[in-house]
Amino acid sequence: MKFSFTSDQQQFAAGLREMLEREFTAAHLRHVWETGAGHDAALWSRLAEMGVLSMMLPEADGGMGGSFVDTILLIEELGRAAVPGPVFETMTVGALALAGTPWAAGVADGSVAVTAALMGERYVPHTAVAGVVLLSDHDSIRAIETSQLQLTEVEGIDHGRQLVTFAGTETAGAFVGSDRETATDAGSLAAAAYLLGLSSRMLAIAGDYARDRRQFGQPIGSFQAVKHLMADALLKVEFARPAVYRAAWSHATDSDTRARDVSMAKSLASDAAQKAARSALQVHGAIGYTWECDLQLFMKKAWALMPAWGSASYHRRRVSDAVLGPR
Amino acid sequence: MKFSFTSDQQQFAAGLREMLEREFTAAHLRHVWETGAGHDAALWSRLAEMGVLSMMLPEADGGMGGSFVDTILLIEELGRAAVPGPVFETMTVGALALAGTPWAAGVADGSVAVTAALMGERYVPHTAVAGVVLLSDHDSIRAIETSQLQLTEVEGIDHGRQLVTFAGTETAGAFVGSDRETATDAGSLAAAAYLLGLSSRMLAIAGDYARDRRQFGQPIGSFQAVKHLMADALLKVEFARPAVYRAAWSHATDSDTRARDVSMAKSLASDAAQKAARSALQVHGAIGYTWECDLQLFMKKAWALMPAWGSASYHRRRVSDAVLGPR
Amino acid sequence: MDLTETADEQAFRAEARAWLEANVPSVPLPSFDTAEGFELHRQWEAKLYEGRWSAVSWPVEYGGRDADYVKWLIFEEEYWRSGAPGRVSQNGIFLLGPTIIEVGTPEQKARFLPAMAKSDEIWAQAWSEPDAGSDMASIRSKAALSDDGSEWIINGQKIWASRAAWADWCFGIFRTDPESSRHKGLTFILMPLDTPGITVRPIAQLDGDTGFAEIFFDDVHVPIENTLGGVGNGWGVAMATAGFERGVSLRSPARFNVAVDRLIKLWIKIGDPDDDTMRDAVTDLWMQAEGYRLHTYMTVTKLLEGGHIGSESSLNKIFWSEMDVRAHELALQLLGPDAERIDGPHERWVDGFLFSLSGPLYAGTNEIQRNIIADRVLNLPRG
Amino acid sequence: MDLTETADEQAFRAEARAWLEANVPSVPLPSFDTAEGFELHRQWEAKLYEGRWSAVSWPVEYGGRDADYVKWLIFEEEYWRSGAPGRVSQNGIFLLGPTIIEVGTPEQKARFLPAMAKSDEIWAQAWSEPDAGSDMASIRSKAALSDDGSEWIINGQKIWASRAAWADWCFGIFRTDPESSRHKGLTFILMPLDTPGITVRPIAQLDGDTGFAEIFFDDVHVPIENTLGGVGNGWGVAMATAGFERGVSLRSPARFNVAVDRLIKLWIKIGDPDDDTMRDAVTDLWMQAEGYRLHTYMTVTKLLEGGHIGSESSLNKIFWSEMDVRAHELALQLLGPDAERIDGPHERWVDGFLFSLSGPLYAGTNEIQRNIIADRVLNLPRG
Repeated sequence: MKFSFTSDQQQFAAGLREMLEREFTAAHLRHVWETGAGHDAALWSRLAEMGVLSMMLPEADGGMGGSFVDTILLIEELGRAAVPGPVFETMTVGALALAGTPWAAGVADGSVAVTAALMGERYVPHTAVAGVVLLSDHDSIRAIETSQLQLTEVEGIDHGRQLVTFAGTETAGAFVGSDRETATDAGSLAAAAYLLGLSSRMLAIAGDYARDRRQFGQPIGSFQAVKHLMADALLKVEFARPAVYRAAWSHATDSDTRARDVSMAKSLASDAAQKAARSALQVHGAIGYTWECDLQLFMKKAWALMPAWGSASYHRRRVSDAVLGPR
Repeated sequence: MKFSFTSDQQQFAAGLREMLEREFTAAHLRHVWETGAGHDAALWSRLAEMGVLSMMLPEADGGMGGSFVDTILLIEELGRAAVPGPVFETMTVGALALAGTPWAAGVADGSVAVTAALMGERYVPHTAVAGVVLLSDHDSIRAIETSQLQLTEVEGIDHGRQLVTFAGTETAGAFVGSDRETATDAGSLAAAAYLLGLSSRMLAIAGDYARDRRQFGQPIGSFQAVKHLMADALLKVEFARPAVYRAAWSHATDSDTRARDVSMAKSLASDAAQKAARSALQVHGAIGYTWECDLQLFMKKAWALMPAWGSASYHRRRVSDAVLGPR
Repeated sequence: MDLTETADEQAFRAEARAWLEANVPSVPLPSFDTAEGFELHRQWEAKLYEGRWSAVSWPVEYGGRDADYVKWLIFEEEYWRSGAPGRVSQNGIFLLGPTIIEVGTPEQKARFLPAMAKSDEIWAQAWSEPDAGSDMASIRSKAALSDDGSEWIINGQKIWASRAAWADWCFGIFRTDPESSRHKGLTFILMPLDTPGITVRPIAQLDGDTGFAEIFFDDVHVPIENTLGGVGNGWGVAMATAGFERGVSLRSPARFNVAVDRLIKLWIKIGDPDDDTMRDAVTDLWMQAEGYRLHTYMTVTKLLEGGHIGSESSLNKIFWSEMDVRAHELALQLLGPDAERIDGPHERWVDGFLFSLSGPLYAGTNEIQRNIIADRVLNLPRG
Repeated sequence: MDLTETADEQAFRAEARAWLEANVPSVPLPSFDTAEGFELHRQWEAKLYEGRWSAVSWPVEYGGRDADYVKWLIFEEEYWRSGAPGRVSQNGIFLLGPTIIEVGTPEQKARFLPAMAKSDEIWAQAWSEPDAGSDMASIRSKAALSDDGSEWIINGQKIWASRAAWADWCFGIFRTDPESSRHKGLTFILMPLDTPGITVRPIAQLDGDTGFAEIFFDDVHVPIENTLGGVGNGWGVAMATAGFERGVSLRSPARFNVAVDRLIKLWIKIGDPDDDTMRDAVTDLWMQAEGYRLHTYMTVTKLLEGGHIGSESSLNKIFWSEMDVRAHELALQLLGPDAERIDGPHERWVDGFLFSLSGPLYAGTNEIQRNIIADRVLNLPRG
C-alpha cells in the first residue's frame, strides 16, 4: 500500500507547471478569449512536444504509453492554468478511443485534437479546434471528423470552451476502440482533475488579493472572516484530492470499483470547485465581479465543467447505487 | 394588512417574561431536573393564576377565551425560560380538546395538566405531572386519565420532559372535541413558538459568555469568527419568527393554508433551534460541554422538541405537498 | 394582527394589476446596462409615470400616490408578477428620492423630484472609492468651497457607480473638511454627469455589460445649492439612504417570490418529480422567499406604527442575497449541461445567476453586515 | 502508487482479525468515563497487551510490533470493525508514548513505556488551564526548582484533563521560567496523580459521565527526572504531541468508516428507501468517511517516505469533527422521536451524538484550526 506518486511523475508535473507559469499566464488566456481562437496553437504544439498530450496513448501509436496515474497530475496542472481547448479530452478519452486508429499519430504529434459528447449532451465544446468528435452509439463510440458535421455556434459561458449544436451524426464516422462507459469514466475523471487544479488556482488568486488589498487599515487576509472562508474552501479541495488520485488508480487498474471511485472524484471535485469559486469571489468583493479581473476566466471554466461530464448530483447518485444498492 | 401584536398582547407577554426572569431562573430549572419533579408546582399555579394556561380555553369553561394569536407570544416566553412540564401542550392541544368537558375547569385553575401523543409516538412525555393524556384514534382524539394507563418510565434527554412508554389505551377514555389534525397543528405550532423562545435564550446565553470570556487578551465576542457564527444563527431565528406568528393567525382564523403555514413554522423553528444550539455550544467551547453549564438545560430541551410534533423534514414535506402538489 | 387586505388595499391592487396587464411590454427589453436597453427602459419609466405608477410611495404633488408601505409592497407584488422590466430609475426613485423628500429644501424638491419621477433625469449613485470599498467611511474624494462660497470644486474618484455609464445625474458623499477623518466632515452633493471635469469610465461586469462605472472628478464646479442635508452631514444623510436600501427598498420580496415561482415552474417542466432532494431544495427556497415576504410585512407594519428600522436591516441584506444565489444555483443544477449556454432559452437563469453573485458583494459585503449584526443587534464587543 | 496491500500487510490484517474475533467482549463495556467502566477497560487493555496489540506501532522492545503507519491503519480498521471497546489508554499510547520514544531518556523509556503498554499505568493529559482554553500558550501553572535542584515544586490549576478522574499519571506543560511569557519558558513534566498536593475534581460532561477533570496543584513535589524533553522545551514537545494528535492518531479513519457503515445499516432498517434526500445525505457521509480514509493513507505514505505533517493536520481535525457531528445528526433524524430516548435500543447513537459535539471544541477549537490553516497553509497575514 503506497498512496503517492513516483518522483518521475512528480517531476514531470512540476516541469509542466513551470512551463505553464512562464508561457501561459492569465494574459495569454485572456488573449485566447478575446480572439475567439478556442485554444493557443503554440501552446498545443509545446504540449504535444513534451509528450503531455500523448501520455496515455500506447507507444505503438507514437504515444508515451503511460497510465491514468501517470496522467492525472498533468491534467491537474493544465487545470491550474485553465489551458483552453479540448486538452484533457484529447489526452484521455481521445487517447483511449483512437488508439490503433489512423488518427492516433495525429494525437501524438498534436495535429489532431479530440472532443466528445458521450452523455447525450445537446452541445459539444471545442469543435473550432478539434478535428475529431467522439459520440456515443449505444454502448460504443463513433469517431467523426468535425468537417462531416453540421455545426451551429451558440454562446457558452467559458470562451475557452466554445459550444456548438450539431447534426448529421446518424451514420457518419467509424466505430473506435473503448466502450462508452470506460470513456465517460475517463472524461469525468479528467474533468475532476482539471477542476482540482482550477480550484487551487482560484484560491491562490484569492490569497494573493487578500494579502495585497487593504481595508480598515489592514490587509483583508488578516480578517478572520476571510481566513475562515478560505480555510473552508481549502478543506473541500484537499479532501477531493485523494479521491481524484485514487480514481486514477482505479481507472488505470480497471478496478471493480472504477465507476464508484470516478463518480466520487467528480462529485467531490465539482463541489470543491463551486465552493472555491464562491469563496474567491467573496474575498475579492466587487473587483471580482468585473470582466477585467482574471478571476472570472477561472470561475467561468469551473461553472462550465461542474455540469459537464455529469454533475455532482449525477455522480453522487452513481455512488449511491454502488454503496447503498440501486434505487 | 397589519402584521403586529396589540399592545395588550405585547404587555401580557412582557409581564410573563419579567415574572419568569425573576421567579424561574436557570437555577430553578436545574432544581426541577435534579429532583425529578417534572415541573415546578408553584410556577404552574402562578401561570394558572395569571391566565396563561387557560388563554385559549373558552370563557364558558373559565378560560380567557383568547385566540392562538393571543397565545403565541406567551408560549415563546415560556420557551425562553424553558419552563418544564406539559405547559404548551396544556395551553393549546389541551384547551382545544378539553373545552366543554369536565376537565376544562381543571385546565383553567391549574389542577389538570394535559399531555399528548397524537402522531403515533412510542413515548409520551410529562405523564408524571399530567392528569390527562390525549391520544389519537383515527381522525379523532380520546382523552384518558393518566391513572388508567400502564406506564413504564424510560430515560429521555430532557429532564424537563420525562418520558414513558404506555399501554392499556385500547378502549379507555372519552372522545373529546377537536379533530386530530387541528390538534396536531396546534401542538406543532406551539412547539415551534416554544423553540423560538428557546433559541433566543441560547443565543442570549452565548452572547453573555462571549462578552465575558477572554482569550488571546480580548473578549471572545470581539473575534469575527464568533460574531459571524452568532449572526448566522440569529438570521435563522429571526426569519423563523414571522413564519411562527403568521401560522398563529392561520390557526386562529382556520385558514385554508393552515397546514402549510404551521408546517413552515415548525420546520423553520426546528432548524433555527438546531443552529442556535450548535452555535451557542461552539461559542462556549469546552465549558458548554459540561453538565454544570446552564446551556445544556436549554440545548437538551431543543434536541427533544426538534423531532417532537413532527421533525423539520416531516413538516417540510407537508409544505412541499401544499406548494408543489402531492408527491 | 390582521393578515387580510382592506377593501382599499384590494382596490389598489386591482387597479395596479389592470394597468400593468394593459401596459407591460410583451417582449422583454434588453438589459438596461446596455446603451440601447437604457433608453428603452427610460421610455418604459415615462409610461409608468404617465399611469402615475413610477413612484407610488411619493407624495401626490411630486407624481406619487402617497401609498403607504403596505400598498408599496402590494404594488411591487403586482409589478414583478406582471413580468414588467427592471427599474432603471432605482437609484433615484427608491434611494435618493425619499432622502430628498425627507431632508431636501423646497427648491430641491421642486427641481429634482418631478424630473426623477418622469425619468427625464436618471440617477447614478457614487458611494464607493477605490480604497474605500466596504470601509465606506474612509472616503477621500474632496469638495472644496470656491473663494466666493458659491460652488464646490470637486476632485477625486468614485467607483462601482451603478447606472453611471448612461445616467444623467449622480449623487455621492465627498470630504468637505480636509482636516476631518472617517465619518466626519463629509457632505452629500448632487451633480449632472455632463459637468465639465467629470469623466465616466464604464466597467464591464461578469456578463460583459456595463452596470457600473468609475467616475473621475477633475476640478468639477458644482453650485452650492446642490448640497443635500447640509454641509458636514453627509454621513448621516448617506446612512439614512443606505439603511432604507438594505432594509426595504433594495430588494422587495416580490422579486424573490416571482423568481421562486419560476423555479417551481422550471422544476415541474424539467425536474424529476420523484427526486426528493430537488423537491426538498425547491421547497426550502419557497419557504425562504415566503419567510422574507412575511418578515418584510412585519417590518413595514412596525414602520407604519411609528417604529424604526435599525441595524436589523443587515439581516435582510444577508438573507435575500444568499437566497438569490441559492435559487439560481438550483435552477442551473436543474438545467444541467444546458446551464453552460448563455444565449439560449434559459438565458435568463444564467444571467440571473451572474447577477445574483453581486448580491453578497454590494451595498456592504455580507461579511460587513454580519459584523454590524454582531456589534449592534447582538451587542458583542467591537473587534 | 500501489493501492493494493502487500502479502505482509494482508497477513498482518488476518492475524489482527483472528485475534480480535476470538477476544473482543461480546457485550459492550460500560463507558470508560465511569468508575466501573474504567476498570473494565483497563482489563481489556491488559488483554490487548497480552496479545501484543495494545501499541502496535511501538518498538518491539516496549511491547509493540514495530508496525509502520500503514499497518497501524490496518490494525485500526480491524479493531473498530470488530466492535472492540474504546481506548482508555489513548492519552498514553497514542500521545505521550510516541513523544517519550522520540525525546525520552533511556531511563524514562524503561520506566514508563512498558507500564503504559500494559495499562498498569493509565495517563491523563493536562494541557489546558481555565484562562488558557484555545490560547494554549498563555499557561500560568508554575513549576519552580527546589533549592537543591532535585525537584519541581508545582502550583496552579489545569482543566479539561481527559481521563483524569480515574487515571494514574498525568502529563502537561508548566511555566518553569517565571519571567517568560507565551511559548517560552515552559517545561513538559510527568507525575503520578496521587502525589501529595494534587486534587482532582471530576467534571461531569453533557451526558453526565466524567470524562475530564480539573486538577489543582498545591506545592506538588515532582522529581526532576520526570522532565520530558529538557527544561524550557515544553512548547515544542507539546506541539509535537498535539500535531500528531490532530494529524493522525486522534481519530483514525476506521472509526468513521465503521460509524458510517452503522448509519447505512440503520438507514436500510428504518429509512424510507424512496427518500432521496436521506439517501443522498447518507451517500455524502459515506464519501466523507472514505475521503478521510484516503486522505490519511496519503498522509502516512508521505510520512513513510520521509515527509512531515505540518499545519495541514488542522484540516484533518476540522474534517473529522464536522463529519462526526453530521453523521450523528443524520442518525438522530432517521430515528425521529426515538432519538429523544437515551436508554433504549438506540442509546449508542444518542451517546455518540453528544460525544461528537465535543469534537469541534477540543484539541483546539475548529475556529483556531481555521486560523492555523489560513496563517500557515494559505499564508494569509496574521490578524
